[in-house]
Amino acid sequence: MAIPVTNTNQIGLQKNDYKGLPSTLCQGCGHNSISNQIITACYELGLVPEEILKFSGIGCSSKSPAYFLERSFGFNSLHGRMAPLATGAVFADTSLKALGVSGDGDTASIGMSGFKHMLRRNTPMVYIVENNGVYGLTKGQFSATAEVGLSLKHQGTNPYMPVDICMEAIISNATFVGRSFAGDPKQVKELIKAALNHRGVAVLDIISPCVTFNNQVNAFHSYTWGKDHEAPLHEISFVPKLDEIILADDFMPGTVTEVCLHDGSMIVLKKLEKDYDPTDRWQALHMLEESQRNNWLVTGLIYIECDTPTLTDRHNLPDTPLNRLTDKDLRPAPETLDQINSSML
Amino acid sequence: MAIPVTNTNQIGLQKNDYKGLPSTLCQGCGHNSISNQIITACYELGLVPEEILKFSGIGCSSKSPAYFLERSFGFNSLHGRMAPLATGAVFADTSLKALGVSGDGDTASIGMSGFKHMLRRNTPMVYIVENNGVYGLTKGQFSATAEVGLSLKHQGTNPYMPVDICMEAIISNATFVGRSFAGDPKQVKELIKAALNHRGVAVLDIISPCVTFNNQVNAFHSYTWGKDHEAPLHEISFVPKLDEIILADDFMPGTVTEVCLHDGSMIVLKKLEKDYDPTDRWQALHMLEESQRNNWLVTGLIYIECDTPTLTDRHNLPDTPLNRLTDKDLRPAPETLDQINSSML
Amino acid sequence: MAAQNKIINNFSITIATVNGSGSQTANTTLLRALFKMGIPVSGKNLFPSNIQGLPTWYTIRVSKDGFTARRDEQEVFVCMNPASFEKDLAEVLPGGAFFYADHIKNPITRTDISVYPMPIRKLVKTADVSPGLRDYIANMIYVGILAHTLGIDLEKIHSALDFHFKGKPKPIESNINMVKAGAEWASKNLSKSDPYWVEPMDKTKGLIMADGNTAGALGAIYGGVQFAAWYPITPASSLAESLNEYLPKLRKNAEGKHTYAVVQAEDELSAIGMTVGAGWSGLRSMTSTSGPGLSLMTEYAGMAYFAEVPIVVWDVQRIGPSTGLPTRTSQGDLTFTNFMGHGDTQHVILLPGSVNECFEFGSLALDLAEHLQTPIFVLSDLDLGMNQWMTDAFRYPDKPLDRGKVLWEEDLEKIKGDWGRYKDIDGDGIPYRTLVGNRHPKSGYFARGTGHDEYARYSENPQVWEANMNRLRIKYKTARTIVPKPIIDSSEKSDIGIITFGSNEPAVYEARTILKLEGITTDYLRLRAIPFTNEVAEFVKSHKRVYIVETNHDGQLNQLITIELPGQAKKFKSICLDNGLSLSASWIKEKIQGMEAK
Amino acid sequence: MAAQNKIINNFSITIATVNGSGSQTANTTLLRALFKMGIPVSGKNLFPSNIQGLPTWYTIRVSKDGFTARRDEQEVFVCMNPASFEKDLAEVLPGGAFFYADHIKNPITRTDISVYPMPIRKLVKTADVSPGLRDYIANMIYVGILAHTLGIDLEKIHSALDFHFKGKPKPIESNINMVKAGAEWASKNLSKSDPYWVEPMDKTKGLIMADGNTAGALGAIYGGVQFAAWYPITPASSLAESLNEYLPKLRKNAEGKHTYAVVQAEDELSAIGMTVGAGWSGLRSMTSTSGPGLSLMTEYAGMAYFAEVPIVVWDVQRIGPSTGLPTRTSQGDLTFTNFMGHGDTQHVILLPGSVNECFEFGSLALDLAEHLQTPIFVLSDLDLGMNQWMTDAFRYPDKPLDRGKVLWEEDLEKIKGDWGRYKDIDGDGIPYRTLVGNRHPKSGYFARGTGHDEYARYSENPQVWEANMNRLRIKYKTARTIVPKPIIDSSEKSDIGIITFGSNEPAVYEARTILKLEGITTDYLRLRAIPFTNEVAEFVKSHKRVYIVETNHDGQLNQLITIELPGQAKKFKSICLDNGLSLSASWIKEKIQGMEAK
Ligand SMILES: Cc1ncc(C[n+]2csc(CCOP(=O)(O)OP(=O)(O)O)c2C)c(N)n1
Ligand SMILES: Cc1ncc(C[n+]2csc(CCOP(=O)(O)OP(=O)(O)O)c2C)c(N)n1
Ligand code: SF4
Ligand code: SF4
Ligand SMILES: [Mg+2]
Ligand SMILES: [Mg+2]
Repeated sequence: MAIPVTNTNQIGLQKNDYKGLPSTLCQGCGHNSISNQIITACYELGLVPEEILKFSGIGCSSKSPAYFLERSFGFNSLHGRMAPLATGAVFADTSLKALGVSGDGDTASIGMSGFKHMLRRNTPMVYIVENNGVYGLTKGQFSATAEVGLSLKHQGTNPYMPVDICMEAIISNATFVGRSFAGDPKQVKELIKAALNHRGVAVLDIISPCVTFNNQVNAFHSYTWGKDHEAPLHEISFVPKLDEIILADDFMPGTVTEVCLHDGSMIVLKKLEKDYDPTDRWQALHMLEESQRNNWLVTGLIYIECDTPTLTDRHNLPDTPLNRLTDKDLRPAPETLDQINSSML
Repeated sequence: MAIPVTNTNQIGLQKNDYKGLPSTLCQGCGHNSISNQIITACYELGLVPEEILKFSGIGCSSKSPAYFLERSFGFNSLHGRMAPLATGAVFADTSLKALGVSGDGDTASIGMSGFKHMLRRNTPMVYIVENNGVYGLTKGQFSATAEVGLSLKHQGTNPYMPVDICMEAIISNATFVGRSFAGDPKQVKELIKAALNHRGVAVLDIISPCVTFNNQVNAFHSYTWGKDHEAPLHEISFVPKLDEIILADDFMPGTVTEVCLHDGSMIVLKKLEKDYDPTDRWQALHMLEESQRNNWLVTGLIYIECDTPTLTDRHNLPDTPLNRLTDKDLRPAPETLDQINSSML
Repeated sequence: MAAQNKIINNFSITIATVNGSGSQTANTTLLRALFKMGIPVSGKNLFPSNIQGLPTWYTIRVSKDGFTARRDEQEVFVCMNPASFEKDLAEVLPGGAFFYADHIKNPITRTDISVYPMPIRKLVKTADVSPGLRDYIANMIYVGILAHTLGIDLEKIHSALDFHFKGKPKPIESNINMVKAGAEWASKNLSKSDPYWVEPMDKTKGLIMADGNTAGALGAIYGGVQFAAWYPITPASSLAESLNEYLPKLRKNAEGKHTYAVVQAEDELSAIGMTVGAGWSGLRSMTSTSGPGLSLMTEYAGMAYFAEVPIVVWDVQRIGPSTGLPTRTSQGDLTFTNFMGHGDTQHVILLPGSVNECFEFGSLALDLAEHLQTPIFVLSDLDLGMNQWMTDAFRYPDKPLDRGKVLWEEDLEKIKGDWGRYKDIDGDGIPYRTLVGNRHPKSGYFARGTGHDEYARYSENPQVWEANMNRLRIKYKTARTIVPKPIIDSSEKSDIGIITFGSNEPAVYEARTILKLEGITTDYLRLRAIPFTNEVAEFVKSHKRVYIVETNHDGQLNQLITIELPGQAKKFKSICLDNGLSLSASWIKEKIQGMEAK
Repeated sequence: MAAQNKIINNFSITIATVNGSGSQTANTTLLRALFKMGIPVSGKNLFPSNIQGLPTWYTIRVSKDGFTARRDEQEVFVCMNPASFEKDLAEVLPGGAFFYADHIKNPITRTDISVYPMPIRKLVKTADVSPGLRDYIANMIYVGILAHTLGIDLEKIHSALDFHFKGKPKPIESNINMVKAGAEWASKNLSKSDPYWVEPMDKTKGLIMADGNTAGALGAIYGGVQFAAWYPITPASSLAESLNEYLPKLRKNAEGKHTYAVVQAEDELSAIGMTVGAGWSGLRSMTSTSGPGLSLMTEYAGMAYFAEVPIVVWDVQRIGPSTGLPTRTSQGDLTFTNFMGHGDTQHVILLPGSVNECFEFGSLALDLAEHLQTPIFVLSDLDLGMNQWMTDAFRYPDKPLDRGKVLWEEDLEKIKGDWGRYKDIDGDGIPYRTLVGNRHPKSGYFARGTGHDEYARYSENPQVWEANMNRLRIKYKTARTIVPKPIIDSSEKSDIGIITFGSNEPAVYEARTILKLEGITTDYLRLRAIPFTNEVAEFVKSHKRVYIVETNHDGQLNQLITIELPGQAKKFKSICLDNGLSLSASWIKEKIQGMEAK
C-alpha cells in the first residue's frame, strides 16, 4: 500500500491544521475564497495556529473566521464592534497576531467610528474588510460602500457616494493599507502575508462580490431571469449556486482589467504599477483620488509606514504576557497601601 | 427726552431678537465668541428666528445654542448624536434652516459615525464644530482632534495624530467645508452667513480655544503659575477669567499668522488665497494635506459644491410642510385598504 | 383506505429543504391553496441564520377546528434535504406519511409509516427550464405530489400561484406545469397508504393571510406615519421594507409628492436618533428593530422619554441574550423594555397578539405616542412578524388621527403666547407642545435631556426635578386609562385564570380547550399593553390561581405583574419556555395540569 | 457668650461661592483641618454642570456623634456669591451665623442670626499675589475668619494645606498667609455673637478621608486590575483618572514595565468593547461610567453576560433619566442594570455603602467577575464617589486574587485536551475557560454572542439553547452564595425592618437613632449585592413591616425585592426620594414615623 505523501510546512503542520469548519456561506461567495487565502497564507508563513487571534463582527463576512484556523482562539463579536474588542484583546499577549474579518456594513456603516479610532491608535492587527457593497446576511440592503447609482431590486437606487475604506484608512493614519479582489487569489494571499508581517494595523479592503444580493435589476443574466420568476417578496428564497469569480492569471501590475460580476455588472480593477512607492502617504491619497475619478478600483499595497509605534508598544508592557502575570506582579506590596492610607489622614 | 435710536434689520428686528440667555461658559471661551457671530450673522441676514432650528450634542460647545436665538426652536440632544437628530428633524418643514453646534469630542470622538454618515446624505444644515482639542465640560481630557504631542496636566502627552474635521468632511462628500478661528470674528461671521445660504450640509470647523483646560504644562504664562499653586487633584477648581483672543484686523487672505493662546502655546493660521478655487474637491484635499505637512491651520472656505441634491430634496416632499399635513393627506382612502385585503386572500 | 379511517383536515405537514433552494414559494403556495379551500391553516418557517445551504423546515398545520398554534407532532413529512433526512424520518408520527426526494439514498428505517419516494430529479429534467433554475422549480413537484395525495384542489394551487406571482403569466405557467407533472406522476405511480386528507370547508371566509410585519407597516401607513428610520435586522427588516413597498403606492398626494420619508440609517443609534428628531419636529415617527438594535437604542429611548418626544419603536423580538438566534422567536425583551434607560423610566408597551392587531397597533401606537408624548414600544416577535397567519381582514380606522396637544400659531395667539412646554394644564400629566415651523414668536423652546422646569428651562433645582418626575408619573397613570384593555374571557367562572400576551394567544386558546376536555376549566386574560389597566387587577383578584404563560426564560411578565400587584403576588404561577420555538398547546396543558395536580 | 450656650461640634457650615473660583481648596482645607482635630466631619459639594461662573455650595457637617449624612439645616453660612446671596441668607437657621464678603451690597433682611461682613477684597489687596490669582486666594481669607470664629486650630489648617499641596512650600506659604490674615482680621474686628464652636476630640483615629472614586480605583489596583478602558463622564471620570494617577506609581515591575494598560476610548460603546476584549483574553478588566454611558454599554453588557466574559463595570450614578443633572446624585440605575440587555439577563450587582467598601469592592468585583465569568456591575453614586468622606483606613486584601477556572497548557495536558468551554463540570454553572496565548492545540475556541453548545459551537438546537440558559441560572444561584452578604443589625428585635443600600447608610443610621429616641426601634439591613443572599429573605421573614429606603423615584430596590420575595410582598413599604440630593435623616424619620402612625 502506498504511503500517502503529506505536505507539511516549515513548522511541520499540514494545510489541514489551518482549516476551519465547512463554510455555510453561499456557494460562489467571495468571502469563501478569502478564507482559503487566509488558510494558505498562514500555512505558507508557517504560523502557529494558537498564535493567531481571530476576530469578527456580525455578517456573512464575520461568520467566515469559523471557516479557517479552527485551532485558533477567536471571537465573533457584535455588529460593528470588532475594533474595540480586538483592541482590548491584543494587550493580553503581544506575541500573538490578531486577524480580523469584517464586512463593509460592519465596518463602514455601523462600525465607522470604532474602525476609524482603532486606526488612529495603530492597534496591531490585520483588519480585512470583505467588501460587497451590501448587507449580505440581512438580505441585500445597501451598505455604505455601495456604489452610487447601484440599483437593486427591493432596494431602489443608491444615491450616495460610497465610503472608500482605503481613503478613510489613510486619513485616519493607518500604517498599512491594501486593496484587492477576492477573485485574485494570488494577490489576496500575498497581501495577507504582508499584512500578517506588518507591525501595526494593516487594513485590507477586499472586494468580495455577494453573488446573491448584489445583483442589478436590469442585467440580462439568466440568474436575474430566475429572480423574475421569484416572487417580489421580502424573503428571497432562492439562491442559485454559482461559481466563484477568479481572474485570469495575467492580471499584471500596472494594468487594468474589467471583471464581469454574476449579475452582468462590471467593475474595473487596476493593479498598482511595479514601481509604485507605497511609503508616501500623500501620493497614496492622490492615487486613490485619481482612481476614484477614473472609476477604477486600484489593487495592491497602497500605503505602508513602519515606524509608528503600535498601540501596545506605547504601553510599555513587560515581556511576560500580561495575561500570565501572577498575584506577585499584580498586587502592590502592603507598605504601599500604608503609605496611601497615611497620605489620606 | 431723546428717543433712543434702535437699529433694526431688513425684517424690522433688533439684534436683541437674536440673542439668547446669558452664557454660562467660562469667560474668554472661544465658544462665546462664535455665539456672538451667529447672532450677528442671523441679524445681518435678516433671518426670522422662528425659521431657524438649533441643534447640539453635549459639551460646553453644545450648551451654546442656549446663548443665541432664544426665539428659535432648539434641541440639545445627546453626546455625539446631534447628526441623526437633526437629520430626522429637517424633514418636518423644509422652509426652515437648521444650525447645529457641536464640539470636537462630540463630533470627532463619540459622534464620528453619525457625523460622517450625515455628510454622505447631504443633510441640509449648518454644522459648526467648536474645536478645542479637549473635552471641556468633563474637564480637559484629550479629544480626537487634540494635536499630536500636546501635553496636558493630568492627561499626559497625546500620542495620536488629530482627526482633521475638514478632511473627514471632504472625503465624506460634504458639499460645503470651511475652517476658521474663533478669534477672527469677521471671518467666522462671513463663513456662517455663507453656510446659512448653502443648500446642503455646511461644515464649519472653528478652532475655539478652551482657556481653561487646553493649556500646556511647560508654558510660562502666569496662568500656569496659578495652576501650579493649585492641588494636582482631579477637580480643577480655579478658573481664571481671561479675555477672548481676538486677531488683529490685518489678517489678510493668503497670509500666515501666529496666534499665542492663553497658555503660551502657538497655533499657525493661514488664510486661503483670494484666488483659491473652492469648487475643486481634489484641490481642496491637496491643500489640506499640504497645510497638515506645514503645520498650518488653513482658514477660509475650503470647498463648496452646489449641485448635489440635499437629503430632503431626494424625498420628493410636498410644498406644505410635512408636519402641517392633516388626516386627509396622511390616511389613504378606504378603498385602498379593501384592495389590500383582497390581495391577501 | 376505508373512509372511516380517514383523518381529514387535522394534521401537520412539514417540509424539510435546504435554505436558498427556493422552497418558500412552494410552501406558501401550499399554505395558500389550503386556505383558499376554506380550511384553517397556519404556516411556520424554521430557518437558519444564513443565506444558503443549511436545513430549513416549513410546517403547515391544517386544523378543521381553527387551531393555529405550533404542534410538536408532524403527521406528513416532505424531505428534500439529505442532511436532515435521518432526523426528519425519525420525527414523523407513527402512522404518518413520509415523502422524500428519491435521490437521497439513506436507508428507510421505519415500517410504521407510509413512505413515498419522489422522483424529483427525473421529473425536473422533463421540464423546460434552464439548468440553473431546476433546483428551484423542483419544489413545485412536491407541491403537485402532495396535492394529489392529500386531495388539494389544483385550481386553488393555480390561484395561489397567481397570487404569488401577481398574475404574471410566465412564472405562473412554468410553476403550475411542474405542479401538474408532480400530480400526474403521483396519480399514476403512488398508492396512498396513509390516512391524511384535506376536504374543502368554509372556515376562512372574511379572513386574509398575512404576516405581522406587513400588517404593522400597513397599520402605520393608515395611521399616517410620516417618518421612519431603520437599520436592517432579522426578524424586523421586513417591517421597514413593507413601508418601502407600500408607502409609494399609498401615500403619494395628488401632485405625486410623498407625504412621508423613510431613511435607512447607518445603525440603530442613528435610526432612533432620526426618529426622535422627526417626532420632536411634529412628524408621526417610528423605527423598527430587534434585540441587538433595541439595546443600542437605550440612550435615545431614555431621552425621548424624558424630553417627552412621541416616537414609536417596533421590537420584533428574536431570542436573546446578545446576538442569540437571529431566526428564532421569543418574548424576552419585556422587562428590559419596561425599564429601558438609566434613571427612573417607565415605558408604555403595546403587545399585539395577532396579525390583525399588528395592523391596529401600527396606527394606535402613533396615536398614543402623540397623545402621551412619549415613546411607545410595540413588542411583536418573529413568529408573529415573519410567519403567515390567517387573520381578520384589516379594518379601516374609525377614528381620526390623534395628534395630541399641539399649539399652532392661532392657538398661541389665543392664549397670548402664555404657555410652558412642560406645564400640566389639564391635570393628566400631558403638557402642550409646539412644533417647528410655528412662526409665533413665543412658540420656540429648547428641548433637552437635562433637568428642566415647566418652561423647558434648564434647572438644577431639586423641587423642579421632583415636580417634573411626579408629573411624568401622572402621565403614566393617564396612560393606564387609554392603552388597549386586555381581552378577557371569564365565562368559565373558574378559580383558575390564565394570563398571557402576544403570539402565545393561539397556543393558550388551544390549551384551554384541551384542558376543559380533561375537566379543567380556565378563565383567560390576554394582556395588550403595559401599563396595566384596572381590568388586570380585577381579573387577578377574582381568581385563586393565576398562571402567567410566556415565551421567555425568566417569566418576565410574571415579574412585572408581581411589581404591579404585590398584594396578589402569591397567586402567580409562572409558566415559561424559551427555546426559540413558539409554545405548543400540549406543553402548556401539561404544565398547568401538572401544577394543578400538586 | 456664656459657655452653657455654646453649641460645640454639632452644626453645619455651608460655603456659597461661584464655581471656578477655586474655593474647593479652601473648603477641603477646612474639612481636613476639622478632621485632623479629631472631630467627625463630612463634606458635600453641590456644584453646577458647567465650568465657571455659576453658584456652588459646599457643606461641612461637624458632628460630635459621628453623623455624616446630609442635613437640611445649616447653622453657619459663608456667602461669597452675590448671585445666591438672597437665597443663602434665607436659609440660615435662626440663631445661626452668616458670614459674607462685604463687597456684596445686598440688604441684610434678618435679625435672628449673627451677621458678619468680611472685608475680603481689602485683605486680598494686601497680599503679595499676582492680580490673576486674587480671586483664588481670596477663599483662604474666609478660612482664616472661620477658623478664628469657630475655634479651628491654625496648626491643623497648616497641615491640611501641607497635605493638599503635597508639601510644596511655595503654595503652602502663600495660602497660609492669607488664612492668617483672615484670622488676624477676625480676632481684631469680629465680635462673635453666635453659639457655634469646635473643640478637639479624638474621634477620627484610624480613619482616613477619601472619596469613593479614588477608593474604587485603588481597590482595583490592589485587586490586580490589568486593563481599563473608559470615556470621560461626570461623576465617574475621577475613577479612571485615579487609575491613571496611581497605576504608574504602584504597578511598575522591577524593570519599570507596566503591569496594566489604561485606554481612553472614543465612546462608551468602545470602552466596554475593549473591556470585553481584554476580559476575554484573560486580563482583569474594567470600565467606569455613569448613566448615559451605561445606557450605551447595553449591547456589549448583554454579550459579556451571554459569552460569559469577566468584566467589571463601575456605574457612578447621577440623576436621570437621560442627561438629567450630571452633577447630582441618585440611585436610579438599579432596575435598569438588573435587566440590562435584550433577552433574559440577570446581572450581578455590587452596592458599596462607604468609601472603604468602594476600595474593598474595587478588588472583589474583579475576583467575582473572574470567578463567575460574568460582568459585575458596581453601583456607586456621585455622593459616594466624588465627595470626601471619613472612612476606615484601606485594608490590604487578605486573600489571593481569585482568577477563576482557567485551564493553561499543563491543565489541558492533564485532561488530554478534553474540555468544553461551556461545560458545567462542577455543578455550579461555572464552566472552565482557556486564555489566548495558550499553546495547547486544543485550547482554542470561538467565542460568540450567538447560541452555542457546551463546546462553544454554534447551535440553533432548542434543547441546546435551553440547557445553556438553565446553566446560566445555576451560575446565578452560585452567585447568590458568594456575593457579599448584607450588613444586618437586628439587635433591636423590632417588628420593623429597614432595608437600604449604598450611600444611604449614614442617613438611615442617623434616622434610626432619632427614631429610637422617639420610641420607634428598628432593625436594619444594608444590602450589598444582587442577587439577594438568603439573609435578605430571613430578615424580611422575621419582620412585620419592612421599609425600603432608597434614592430614586420609583423605589427600584423595592421592585426587585418584590420580584424576589413575592410571598412577602405585602410587608414592603417603599420610601424613596430622588431630587438630586442625598437623603437626610430627618426626612427618613418623618416618613417612617408618618407611616407607622397610620
Ligand atoms: C446591532 C445590530 N444591528 C443589526 C444587526 C443585523 N445584521 C446582521 S449582519 C448585518 C449586515 C452585515 O453586512 P456586512 O457587514 O456588509 O456583511 P456581509 O453579510 O455583507 O458580508 C446586519 C445589519 C445586528 N446583528 N446587530
Ligand atoms: C454618552 C455620554 N458620555 C459621556 C458624556 C460626558 N460628556 C459630557 S460633555 C463631554 C465632552 C465634550 O467635549 P466636546 O464635544 O469637545 O465639547 P467642549 O466641552 O470641549 O466644548 C463628555 C465626554 C455624556 N454626556 N454622554
Ligand atoms: S448572501 Fe452574499 S455575502 Fe452572504 S454568503 Fe451569500 S453571497 Fe456571500
Ligand atoms: S471649560 Fe473650556 S470649553 Fe468649556 S466653557 Fe470653559 S473655556 Fe470653554
Ligand atoms: Mg457586506
Ligand atoms: Mg472640545
